[in-house]
Amino acid sequence: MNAAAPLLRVENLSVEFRTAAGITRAVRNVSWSVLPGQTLAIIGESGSGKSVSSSAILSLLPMPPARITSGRILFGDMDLLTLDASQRHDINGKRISMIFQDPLSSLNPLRTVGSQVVEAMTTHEVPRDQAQARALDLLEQVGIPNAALRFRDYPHQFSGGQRQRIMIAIAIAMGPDLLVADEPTSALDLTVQADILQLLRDIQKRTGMAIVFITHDINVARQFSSAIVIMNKGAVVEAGATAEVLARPQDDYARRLIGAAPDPAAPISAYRRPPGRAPLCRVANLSKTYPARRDFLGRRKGTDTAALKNASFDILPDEVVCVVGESGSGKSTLARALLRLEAADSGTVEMDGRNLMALDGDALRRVRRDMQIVFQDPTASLSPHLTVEDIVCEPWNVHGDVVPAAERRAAAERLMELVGLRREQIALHAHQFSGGQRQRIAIARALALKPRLVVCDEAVSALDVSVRAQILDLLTELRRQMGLSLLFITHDLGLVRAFANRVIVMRRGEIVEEGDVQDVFLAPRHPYTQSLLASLERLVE
Amino acid sequence: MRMLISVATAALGVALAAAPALAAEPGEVVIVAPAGPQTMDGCQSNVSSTARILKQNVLEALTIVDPVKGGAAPRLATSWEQSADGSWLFKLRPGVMFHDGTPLTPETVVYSFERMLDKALGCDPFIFVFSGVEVKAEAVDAETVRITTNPVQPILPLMVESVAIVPLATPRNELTRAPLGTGPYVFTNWDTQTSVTLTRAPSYWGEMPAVTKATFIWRSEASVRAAMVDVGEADLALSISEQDARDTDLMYQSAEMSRIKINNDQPPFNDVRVRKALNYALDRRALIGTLLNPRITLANQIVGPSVFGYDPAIGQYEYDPVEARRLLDEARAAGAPIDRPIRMISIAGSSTFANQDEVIAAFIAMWKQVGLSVTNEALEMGLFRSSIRRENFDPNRNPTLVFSNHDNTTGDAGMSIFSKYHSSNGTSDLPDTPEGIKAMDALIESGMAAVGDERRRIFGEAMRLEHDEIVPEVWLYYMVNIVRKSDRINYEPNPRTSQVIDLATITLN
Amino acid sequence: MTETETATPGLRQRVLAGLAILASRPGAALAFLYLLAVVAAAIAGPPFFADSAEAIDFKARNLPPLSLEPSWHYLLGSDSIGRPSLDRLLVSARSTLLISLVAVALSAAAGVLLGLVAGLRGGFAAAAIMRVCDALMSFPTLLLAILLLYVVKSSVGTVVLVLAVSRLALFIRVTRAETAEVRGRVYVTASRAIGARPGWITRVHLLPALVPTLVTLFAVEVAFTMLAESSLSFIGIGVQPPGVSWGLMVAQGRDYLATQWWLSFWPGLAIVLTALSLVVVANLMKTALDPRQKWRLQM
Amino acid sequence: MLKFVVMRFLSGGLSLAILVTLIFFFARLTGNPTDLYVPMDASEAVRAQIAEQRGFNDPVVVQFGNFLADLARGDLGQSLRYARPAIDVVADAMPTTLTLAGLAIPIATVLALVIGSLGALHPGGIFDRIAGGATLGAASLPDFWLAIIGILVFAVVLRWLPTSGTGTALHWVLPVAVLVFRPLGILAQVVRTSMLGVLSSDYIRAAEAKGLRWPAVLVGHALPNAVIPMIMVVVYQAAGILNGAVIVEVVFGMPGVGRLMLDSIMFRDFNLLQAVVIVTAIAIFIAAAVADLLLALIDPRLTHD
Repeated sequence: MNAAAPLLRVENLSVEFRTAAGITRAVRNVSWSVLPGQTLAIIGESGSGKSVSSSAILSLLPMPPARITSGRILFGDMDLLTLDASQRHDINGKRISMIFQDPLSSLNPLRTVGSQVVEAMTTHEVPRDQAQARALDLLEQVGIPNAALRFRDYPHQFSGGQRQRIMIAIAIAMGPDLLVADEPTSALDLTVQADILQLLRDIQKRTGMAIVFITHDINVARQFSSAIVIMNKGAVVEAGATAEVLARPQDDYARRLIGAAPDPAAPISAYRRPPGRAPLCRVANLSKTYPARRDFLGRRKGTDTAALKNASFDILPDEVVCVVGESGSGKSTLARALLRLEAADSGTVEMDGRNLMALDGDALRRVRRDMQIVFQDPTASLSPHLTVEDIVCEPWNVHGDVVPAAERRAAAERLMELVGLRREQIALHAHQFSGGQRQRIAIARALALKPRLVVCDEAVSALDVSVRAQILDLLTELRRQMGLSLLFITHDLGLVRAFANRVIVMRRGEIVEEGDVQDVFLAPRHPYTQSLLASLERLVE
Repeated sequence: MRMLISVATAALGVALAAAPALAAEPGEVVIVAPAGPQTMDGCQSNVSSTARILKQNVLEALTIVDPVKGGAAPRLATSWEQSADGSWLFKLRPGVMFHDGTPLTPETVVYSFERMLDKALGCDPFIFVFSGVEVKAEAVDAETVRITTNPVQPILPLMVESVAIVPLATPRNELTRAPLGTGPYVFTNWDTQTSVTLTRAPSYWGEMPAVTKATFIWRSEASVRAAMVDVGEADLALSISEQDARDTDLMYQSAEMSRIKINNDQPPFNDVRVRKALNYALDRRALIGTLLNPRITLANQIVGPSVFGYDPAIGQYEYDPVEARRLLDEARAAGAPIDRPIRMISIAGSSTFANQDEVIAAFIAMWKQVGLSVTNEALEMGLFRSSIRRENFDPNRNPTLVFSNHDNTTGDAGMSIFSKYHSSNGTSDLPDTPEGIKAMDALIESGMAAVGDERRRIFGEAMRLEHDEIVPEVWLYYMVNIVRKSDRINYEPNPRTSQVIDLATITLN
Repeated sequence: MTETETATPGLRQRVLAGLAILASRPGAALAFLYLLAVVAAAIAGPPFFADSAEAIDFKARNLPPLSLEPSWHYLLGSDSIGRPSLDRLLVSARSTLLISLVAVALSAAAGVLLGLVAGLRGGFAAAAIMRVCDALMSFPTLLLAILLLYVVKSSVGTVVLVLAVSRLALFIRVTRAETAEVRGRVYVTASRAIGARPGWITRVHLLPALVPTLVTLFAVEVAFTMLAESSLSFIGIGVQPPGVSWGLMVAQGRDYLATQWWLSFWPGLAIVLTALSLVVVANLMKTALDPRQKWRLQM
Repeated sequence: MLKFVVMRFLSGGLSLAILVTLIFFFARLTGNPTDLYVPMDASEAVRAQIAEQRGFNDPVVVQFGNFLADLARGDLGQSLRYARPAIDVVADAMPTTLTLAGLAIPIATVLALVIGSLGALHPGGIFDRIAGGATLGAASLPDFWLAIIGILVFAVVLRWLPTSGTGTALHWVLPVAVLVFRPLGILAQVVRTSMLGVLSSDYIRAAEAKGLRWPAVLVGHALPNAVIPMIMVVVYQAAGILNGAVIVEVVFGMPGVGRLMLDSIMFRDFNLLQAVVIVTAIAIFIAAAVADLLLALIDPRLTHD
């Protein structure tokens, strides 16, 4: 710890959320501080309260239901919790600013990005013409190409990474002493993540502002911060210098959390595809184009988007095939086209030699039993109106001949146990489970028909690190028991390393590289694969 | 979008700019009526919303109906006589000028008759008064007009009251929206749907009226009309409802009578005893002073006392439930199906009485007392009008009563008797037997051809027969109307106030 | 969590739980009680009060409210032929409720069906339904009323049909919009991946998602239908005497507003309270029907 | 933008065609209007004469053909009752209706924005409960009741306002006030709901984090987003008034299209009815198109690909 006076001190902060459901103590007696120019990482899983204390700094907690029950937040000698509206106006955006996780929803969709940057300054009495000039300058600084031309564009016309850059431009507009970054890269692609972190680092070097960096990603914290605070269930469980804490965690939870983080040095699966085996599923020349919109005269506006171009690959029985790629690379389109949830333009998908694209009606329904899907967001993929029993039994209710009606409940209870849930929980609704448990339910539903291929579309991306590891373990275990093939779609390269047998790398709708995992990771042939792996290394160092 | 905004602003501007002064100058009056005019032509002389503005004020006819005694009185014609061939000679008033500066001549009278009685134009005088009559008007000399009719019309002087005399400048084949006449008031402005303004004609042939300018406006809610006089927005409000009336309001016996037609197409209404019982069962007097205006009187014939032909000698079916039950028992014994559910139809949303719903409920309750079960069914006007035509009677329908009213606008009972009791009319109520129908038709036709005391006697006889023997209806009341006036003016309403507001009879305080 | 807790609660427990919910919400409880009273009046009103409501008594004319003479029937006053307002109010509760309930039920049934077709099918059927929907929006209710008078020949049936048709477009639009939204949800895709047929998806996934919205809409529409019915009576094509309804009573009482204000005040108040109560209870129902929100009620 | 306009025109034109056809045939199903144009006392000869002359006896298909032929020439026919071109009669009535809608709807919208937003700022608070109950209660009042009571109180007892009619600006106060209540109650609910959603969104937190003062957050960021779901509801309400605020027109003696429509139906003045329906449908269609354009202007996501 440095001897300099802290820029900001959070002391004994407690926050409750009072809802009709009762009182949730979101933050309990939390204390931490950040020095001028320092980067502090606050680490924790969802529900740990890591965002609550930082929101309180800028008075962004929704009150009610939130209520601060104790503590102070000292900024210099000012208690930020006691400010009136005009004092608050002098702090927010000017001395302390903030960027958020989701850069799309943090920008007002109805206003040009330029006006939103300018506004951050005019509200602090910067004359409009000066503000405009500086806004342009800022946008260039954060790396928006053609900033002058794009000044009047709207948020939806920018990519995710660019939006976060705009948010950063807004945040640094008034040259704040402290930037609170709430999971600023979690929603972004790997390569973009690395760029944004680099940008923040550069700005910090130039301006000397302190950063409070809230994240769930231990690797990011490791390389980005000098001090770290680990939170669990609303309390600080461990704090100190980053290297120190990560190397020798004292607290049990902290140890577990750090242990669950993907290990960049984990051994790569030594899988070699056995030659000559008949594939379970053969995808050939699968293509899907989203046509450009047409204006009223039928003229095309913009170009057609080829979401999937001539994708061809095989999945052997009992194999884990991972599809990696960034957002927009066509990996989800591949999953949907393969399952005929969306009509492909051309190409074939053969399951056991039967072409899915030529099937219809009952024949198609029969084949569907063999191929199931687990979606990314378990909250969205489970109907809120049904009990877990109804959800798990839905496949049997649709395909009446699989399990006799009288035995469905018992069979569902067995499935619950198989995915690690208790059988009596079957009467509950999905919202009564945690995120990880919900994904287990979704997996149970996918397994109900004893499929031979399960497509996992970013099935663990939305989950906390420790939960993610559990779900992957579950999938590995189930695969062993049931002899499943998995088509595992993910943007997380680190995960693929330990889990996959085969890797397919996609970019702009095309498969750029395919091979056994060790070949792809150790000897990438395509430049894109190489750059992906390089980003991964930049992030974990 | 800009267009819409500009339209809206323009509309707003027009609406706000056109602000007639409400606080009237001395000599100006504002009259509020229940409904506004759709047209502004003497052609529509029977549409009260138009006629009450124009008749006698802007437009005058050769004669005028004496509002109290009935019968014809001189207006643009100073005198008239019938020739031996049945045609009539009308002497025109000298020195009368139209509002456009042209003089009243026999030619203008001929023109007016031709225009008003043109089939293609379908004017009210043609439809209401001269239907089935061939009319020919011709100039005899500079101040005399001969009007020949086929068949001969003994009451022609009364009938010509409906034909407004207009100058040659009035368009021949279409309705005008800027009427010209000879009356004491000049039509000045029709602010499409909000008001009509008349101003005093400086060169009127007769006595100069006191009111210099009259504005007619219209509101359909009676309570609003009443309130407008109270707050000084109007000087005269027509048709004030019973509940809003107070002692200072003016009441007058109108020419209207209310009745319930008994359609005798279905038993038991083909039994005259049942029809009489319907009359005896109603305690009409009990409603007077409670539900109905205290000055309302019992009706016993199709026209009221102010109409030529009214017979004061006809009796009343006084309330007698015992007699009603006796008649019904007799009828039942003779096989009449007294227990059949009876349907009464009325016009939805119209109110012959201020509280018509309650009056009907009271009648139904009284019939129930003697064992008749009647339900009321309010029909939309178009449906009502087609339902009451004999040709549309459904052979399987329930015995039917028709709640209705009748207004004699001519001052002569002939029009009423012919349309209500003669078999040539599709809605008339007829005697039970073909012989009875033939006899009644003959009686009516002889009355229509007669004049003077003979005419009065025959009409009286017809109405007495209807009342005492045929009993085709339940006679209810001669109606009373209420108007409210401000303290600024003096006005005595008369039986024709509903149809005509004679501005000349208004004086100012 | 034990077996007993997860077992489906019996009717008794459900009723008790419901009462507990209401007990903690005085506003909702009042609304609920009021609606219960209206329903009770609709059931018991006509058999018990039909005669007294129509009894003409000239001695008891125009009594103001709070008259206990000649009897408690006159608590809310009487009209110009001595019919007690209270009894008339109770008796007309049935027809008022029936008219608006049946009208909105018809409208909802047809609207939801068409909306589902438009939302699920897309293409020509959807386009046709939506264009007719637009046309309905500008179709004069009055013309419909008069037209139906020719076809149906009964004023109550006509009123019901007119009201039903006039609200149809709204139900179609809401259902279609919701359907299109729910159809894109991931759990519906999941169901398709299982191989579920459209009928199954509609029944198991679409309808439960639609119900909370539709329940609220239904309640609000019932309230507004009562008002619309009263407006129809005002212009003379609504319920006609001897039929009764609150709307008709308000319309009939309009001529007496300056003198016997209570004639239209009480039925007007009854309509306003019904509308408010329906909205309050509908909001409660909406919460109760959504498993994710239900816990809010169990506090 | 142009695409919007053209698509609106095509679908609007289609709806209009459906509507006019429906109206034409439905209107003629309501019976032969002859009875309404001759007195009940008229002789049979006169009845026949009038029916023939007004074309009531032609087969409906022939009438429809004539109607379409006239329509193609831009002629909507003569009004039977007013004995002048139907379109002129409608044109006379349109300003009143447009003014009523043009005043009532913006007022209701602004009030709803204020009340709904204030309610959403403190959901469940005193203001939210009272304002919510009051607007809903006011919206549940029968409008003719409100109108007559308004006249009795403000014109007769207090004498602040004229009873009825048109003329000065004061004449418009009561009718517009009566027309405001229903849309207000509905719109306030819509605004409250959407405002609640908007206020919990990230860009509002981001705006606060920038240091924007509350009024700026509310006006610059929350309101425009909260307005979007409200616009179509506004059009629905405006359509209601354009289609005829019959009650207000009748009670206050305002010569608008609502009364015209009522009368034209009551008196089977078919040409007038068709003209009224066509003109109001076009007005509603324009209102809906304007709303779409407005939406496209507010929300850039709709116009950029």
